[in-house]
Amino acid sequence: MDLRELYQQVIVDHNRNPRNFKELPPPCSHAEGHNPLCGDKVTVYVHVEDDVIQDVTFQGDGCAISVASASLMTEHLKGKTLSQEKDLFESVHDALTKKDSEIDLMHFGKLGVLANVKNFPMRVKCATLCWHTLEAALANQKSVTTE
Amino acid sequence: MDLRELYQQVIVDHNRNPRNFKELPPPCSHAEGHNPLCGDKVTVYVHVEDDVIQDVTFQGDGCAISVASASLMTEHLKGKTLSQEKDLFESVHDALTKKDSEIDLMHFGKLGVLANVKNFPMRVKCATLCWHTLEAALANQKSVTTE
Amino acid sequence: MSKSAHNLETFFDVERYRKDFPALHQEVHGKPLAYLDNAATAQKPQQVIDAISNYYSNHNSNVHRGVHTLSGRATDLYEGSREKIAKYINAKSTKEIIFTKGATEALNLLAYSFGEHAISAGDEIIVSGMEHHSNLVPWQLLCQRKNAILKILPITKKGELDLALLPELISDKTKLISVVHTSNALGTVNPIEDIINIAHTQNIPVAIDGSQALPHTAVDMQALDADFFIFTGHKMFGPTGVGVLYGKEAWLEKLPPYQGGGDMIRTVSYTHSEYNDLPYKFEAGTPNIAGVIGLGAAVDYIQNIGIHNIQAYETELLNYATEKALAFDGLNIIGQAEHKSGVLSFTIDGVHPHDIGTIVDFEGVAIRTGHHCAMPVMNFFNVPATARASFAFYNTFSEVDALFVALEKTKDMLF
Amino acid sequence: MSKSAHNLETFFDVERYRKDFPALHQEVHGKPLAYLDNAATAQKPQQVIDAISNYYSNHNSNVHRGVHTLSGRATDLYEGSREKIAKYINAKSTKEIIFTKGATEALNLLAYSFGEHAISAGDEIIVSGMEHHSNLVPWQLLCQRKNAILKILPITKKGELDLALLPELISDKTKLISVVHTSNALGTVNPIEDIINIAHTQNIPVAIDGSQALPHTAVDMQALDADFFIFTGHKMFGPTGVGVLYGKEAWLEKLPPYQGGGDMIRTVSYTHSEYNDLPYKFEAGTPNIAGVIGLGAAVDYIQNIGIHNIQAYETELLNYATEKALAFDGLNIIGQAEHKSGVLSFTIDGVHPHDIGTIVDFEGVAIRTGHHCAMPVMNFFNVPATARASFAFYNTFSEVDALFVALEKTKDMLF
Ligand SMILES: Cc1ncc(COP(=O)(O)O)c(C=O)c1O
Ligand SMILES: Cc1ncc(COP(=O)(O)O)c(C=O)c1O
Repeated sequence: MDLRELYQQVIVDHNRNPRNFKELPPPCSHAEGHNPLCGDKVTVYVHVEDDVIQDVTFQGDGCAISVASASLMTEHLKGKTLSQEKDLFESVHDALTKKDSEIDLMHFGKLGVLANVKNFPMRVKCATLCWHTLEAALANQKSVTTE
Repeated sequence: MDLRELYQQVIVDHNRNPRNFKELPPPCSHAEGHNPLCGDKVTVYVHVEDDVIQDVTFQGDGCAISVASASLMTEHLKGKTLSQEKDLFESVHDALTKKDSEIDLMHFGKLGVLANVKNFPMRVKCATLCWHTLEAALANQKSVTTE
Repeated sequence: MSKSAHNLETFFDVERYRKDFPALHQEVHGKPLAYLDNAATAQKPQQVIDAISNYYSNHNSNVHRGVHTLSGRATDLYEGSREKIAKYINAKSTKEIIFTKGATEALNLLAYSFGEHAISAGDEIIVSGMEHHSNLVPWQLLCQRKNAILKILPITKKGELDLALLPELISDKTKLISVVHTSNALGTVNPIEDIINIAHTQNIPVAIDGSQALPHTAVDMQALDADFFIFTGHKMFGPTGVGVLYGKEAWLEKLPPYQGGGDMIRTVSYTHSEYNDLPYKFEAGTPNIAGVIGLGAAVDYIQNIGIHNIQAYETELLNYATEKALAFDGLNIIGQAEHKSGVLSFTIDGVHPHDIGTIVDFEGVAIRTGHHCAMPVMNFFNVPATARASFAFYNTFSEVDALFVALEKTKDMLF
Repeated sequence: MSKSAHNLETFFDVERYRKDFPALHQEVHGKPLAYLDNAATAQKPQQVIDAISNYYSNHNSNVHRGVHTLSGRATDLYEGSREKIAKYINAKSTKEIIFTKGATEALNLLAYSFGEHAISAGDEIIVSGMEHHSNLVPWQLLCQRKNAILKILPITKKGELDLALLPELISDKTKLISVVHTSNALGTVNPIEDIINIAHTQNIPVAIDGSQALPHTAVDMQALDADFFIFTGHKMFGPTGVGVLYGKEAWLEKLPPYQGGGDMIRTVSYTHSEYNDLPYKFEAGTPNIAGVIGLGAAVDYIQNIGIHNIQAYETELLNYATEKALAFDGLNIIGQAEHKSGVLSFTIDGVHPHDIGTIVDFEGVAIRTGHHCAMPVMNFFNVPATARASFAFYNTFSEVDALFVALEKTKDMLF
């Protein structure tokens, strides 16, 4: 296994220059995610109208995987419907956490770079944190934790 | 090591027919001894006048070593002075519990049969229980425990 | 003695399994060891010893907290054990398996956390008259602290629970019933299903001390429906220093943590600490990692033999020993319940149990003598102590013979 | 990097000792393992592993309760370990050595028993700003339960205790001061002698969390005069699942027991239980017998090398690592106390510690990244986490080199 599989150029790029890295002011909903094991903290802001994600942004402090994952997530989801988001959440979660998942993340554009995280079990939660946090924001929960 | 060293005929005899196995009524002092590990329980009664042990008896429930030891003790101590008792207590205690004791219990008549108990470390407390209980009775403590 | 091991046949290939237990193959006082003290602690198969050595030699690392390779491997082994054990006792989820230092710690954890959650002055807790001190003293301490009341379900002369009295004992103040599955002092197997049924009709939770059950019988948490179930590793061929508190997830979610420290919290500041998820909320500090891994290996080992085979063979063994005991002059069996497992507790007229212990030891036979941490049981039967032979699947009929030959010597020696 | 391991000399024959540690001799991701996570848990010498296997293979039995040979041998080994440890830390008596599951349990035991004995509403307990959660959360829980007040002795930017503030913190309500000897997050060695002196002039007892001290330095209970001293086996080359609470006999006599169960009581009836003598009053249930015996073997091992040799060599190692760290571009050392031991905690600009951990792991280097169970320390330094290399006497200068080569890769990978 080569470490470049994890730290692909896209990930390094999104970590250094995270997209949509900003707050959205209320009344947009937001939620905080926290992985105390590594200290990752992320806040996801989301603005939904007519069942469409009009805008989604994040802020926080975390490892390259968690920052890049959040950046890629926001980029991908802007303009998607809530039901598309739900499918995507389940695909990502399934692909990264289920041993015999048949989901191929390569079908989801740049998000494909997350596929390899599966080979680094200790880093999976870094990649999924922002997704759980988005779910919480959409459900209007205040915070979420993964470990 | 032969088990007969522990269960010598004198011990078997005193276990089956304990001497001085009775209560002494107040105002004689008495104390209870207890070894919860094996369930041994002994009550020692003692009657002292003019610094001489006029009478000493016991009652209780215990293994052969503890019963025989108590029986032998009472037999030996009747008529002895308190200072003789003190010497004897220390000799017995020393001989049975100190690794490099130089006390030879053979000098104390029948009590000599207790000497071998030392070779059975798990049984030493059975032999010393009645002695500690006597000390307690003389000191007017209510109870004592060995383990 | 009419029967002897030579004319007995069994389906169980005991010699095959004995090979796995290095401690069994030694002499004591020049005689082959007959280890009949299994209720105190069981011997360990090489597979368990190797699991521990292998962990320390190849994977040793702290769990849960690292990103490096060894730490990942240690965590996988540790959590893998939890999965094995959850599956083995058919828990619904690994969240229901809390690792402790042993049954005693598990029961203290439960008494403390349940006590903080549910017990106020005047509340009642019911235990039985045949509890090990570990399922008695923690409740006594709790009741003292909270001014609650400990009620005792009595036992009968045969050594069975007097179940008919249970409904009377229960009141609307009863907050918990905690009873032993198999008594270490008597061998009695209690009708825990019935107790759970009775309690649950009144919405009273039940804790079962299964310490003596796991080495001998299958348990199924979902079928049994106990709210809490406790057992200890070293009696089921696992290492010392590890035990399990099983609890239904809904209960464990409600209970406050017991110990504070590393791993059991999510965030800590000076004003506020947030607790971790199950099962970690109850596992403060570095756990007994090697012990947990060893316990997993013990479960593997038991499963390889098949617990039903173990149980069937042990029934033969205990029946054989009981028959001999009944034929032995002056021997009194303490505990003559209908359903018994693993334990033959007895006294011999005119011989103190402590002497029995020493004398049979000189014949290579290891049995326990004393109160077996069950003083109230001794008081009930009005004996200061008993001698106790207790069996595991690796014991043989010949070892039972050796015990009774050795018991004859107690008479030679003391009469 | 100016210096490298090749031109260094040391008096310490590290290769000789490395041979004893099987886990060190393996490859991780195709690179030789450099195990620099010793503050999380230390590796075990073969001597410790063998002591455990030998116990299980030859002597396994429950302790204290039996009259048979194996039980006597197991008890002798178990109590022999207690004697070794008492001697090693120069306790006055073996009664002062309580075996627990680890430092966390020892601290919880202390918080509970001391709390029941001495803490009422409004009383104050002082801990420091650099405690491991295990020496913080138990006191928080106690203070919540008793409506007592937890006060924090602050730390300075260098990562030292601000000792000048201690007299102000102390009031006539102060019932206990509990501080860490050596910080696992910063490496700071605290002036515990001074703290004990200050506290004792006002008759305040002191507890010291020595978990990170024992692997690196000698401790002497009678010289130090701490009232309580806590450490954990697995960090000092012993097994997991065992730790020690040392307490002055006079204190331990006064404190009520923590857990109830077998061995900790003298007599039990339904109306009244009488507790056992020290140290057994605090050791309920079957202890981690193999763990205690393994810890005794670890103490033997340390004594064979000589703790002063260990300390001298580790000072060289840490100095070497610190020099390299200071020369490393973008690296910030977290914790720059005058007196440090065993730990190099750091961050690298622009690289999250978690990524550092993964990347160096691929170079065979095992370090820890995270909050090290010391979140308040992270908050103080305003970092989410740090990377931490922590050393033992079996580490080499070359392993330090390997760490810094690996750290270079983090930049290649992430920029
Ligand atoms: C029925 C029963 N419960 C609880 C215990 C306590 O187990 P441990 O000593 O391993 O904590 C024992 C064994 O000693 C037991 O036999
Ligand atoms: C300073 C300090 N105190 C206490 C502990 C807790 O030790 P354990 O996890 O072995 O209970 C640790 C280690 O984790 C530590 O570093």
